[in-house]
Amino acid sequence: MSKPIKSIFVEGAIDPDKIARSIAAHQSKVAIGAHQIFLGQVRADQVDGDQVTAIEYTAQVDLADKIAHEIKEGLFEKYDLSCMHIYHSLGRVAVGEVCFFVFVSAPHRKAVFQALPELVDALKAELPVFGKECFERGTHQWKVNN
Amino acid sequence: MSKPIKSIFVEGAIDPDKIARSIAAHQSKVAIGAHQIFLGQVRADQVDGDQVTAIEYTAQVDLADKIAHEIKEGLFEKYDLSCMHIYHSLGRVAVGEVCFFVFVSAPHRKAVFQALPELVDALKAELPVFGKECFERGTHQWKVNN
Amino acid sequence: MDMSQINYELECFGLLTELIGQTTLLESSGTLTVGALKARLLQDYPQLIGIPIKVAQDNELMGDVEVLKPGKLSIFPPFSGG
Amino acid sequence: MDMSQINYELECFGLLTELIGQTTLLESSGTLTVGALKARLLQDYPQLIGIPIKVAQDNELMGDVEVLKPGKLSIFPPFSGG
Repeated sequence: MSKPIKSIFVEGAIDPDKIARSIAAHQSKVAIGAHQIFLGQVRADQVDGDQVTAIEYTAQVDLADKIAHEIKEGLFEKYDLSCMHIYHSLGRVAVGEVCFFVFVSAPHRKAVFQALPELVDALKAELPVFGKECFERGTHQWKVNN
Repeated sequence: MSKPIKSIFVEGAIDPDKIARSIAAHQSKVAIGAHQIFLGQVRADQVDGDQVTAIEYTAQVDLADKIAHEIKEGLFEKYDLSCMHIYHSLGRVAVGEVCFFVFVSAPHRKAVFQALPELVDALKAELPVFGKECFERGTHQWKVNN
Repeated sequence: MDMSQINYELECFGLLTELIGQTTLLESSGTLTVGALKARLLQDYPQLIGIPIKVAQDNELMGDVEVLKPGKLSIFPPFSGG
Repeated sequence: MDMSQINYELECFGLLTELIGQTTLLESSGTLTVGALKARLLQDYPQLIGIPIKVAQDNELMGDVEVLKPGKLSIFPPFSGG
């Protein structure tokens, strides 16, 4: 029987304390020498004199979880990694808050240097997640990834 | 008058809560879209059947602080970064604890992907910091960076 | 001539919820490939022009030449997570 | 012939604290370049052979051809932070 896939989604913003707990939980894994963490934070972008105040995220959760799992499996094959954790917000995340938390650990730093940007880029490109940028004046636009 | 250089050194291990506080302190910086964090954790390396239990760090603190500052200035010139923070332990850090915390933030992720590995590699190569690996049986060896 | 009518229940995401609706029913006189479904959508909703669409069924993204079984589908505009 | 004696006070780091000591006084009949200091150290402490040494004075790392002022110096084995 294969391991059930853990969901990457959390409701609302990701609390810095969650990140601290996640780091602390790795202190018993004594083969690890290097951690690297990526955090996406909602930026107060200006568009035509109006300003983003929050992003509302929706997703096809089951498919996103499955694809995230496949991307992780691929990177475990490719690099010598100890663990990988991915968390993405659903719902409303205000400017300045964290909406995306990706955590990669390995015995040596070269592996995390290579794997983390690759993981972040793949997740942004391949997960069915949709960001709606909400503006101060009540309008919105759909986020476009570069 | 130039800004005084902030010391990168902290006594003993770096607490995950310090990392959480550092992340939380950036939530008011709303031009930031991406953070990347590197953490060095003391690894339980095996050498000839004996095992590392801690690393004791010493440094030429003033020179290390000055060089770290110069490396940061160089990266601020080179990439579009919002902030950079560096913390390194002095004294004893046990296996599983964090001894090195490097935090880079930018409006966009590409800049942190490039700057963080470059910053970490430069700090490891250029700072007069010395790690003494202490073994279970009471012996020690001096750490060698690759 | 095959007179059996096929129903596709489409769940829309992101921008498509505004251009099409949260869900919509699409009837066809036979099974459709993903490519044919996209052509039908563009005909029914001309405002979709220029928007690259992806289609998933049974928790799998489908290529344009694959045939869709009757039933539920998810349709996606470009992804923008992170 | 210059009879003035120069004193260098060396502060050692890392492995060098075990091979030389925490600090040591080095006397010379004239100022030394960094390269000449390294040669003197290797002569006085043959166990240093094969260990690349760096020298700093007044909070600056010094190149081999630079001349050291009398007084305090820091001497380093390879760095191993992080």
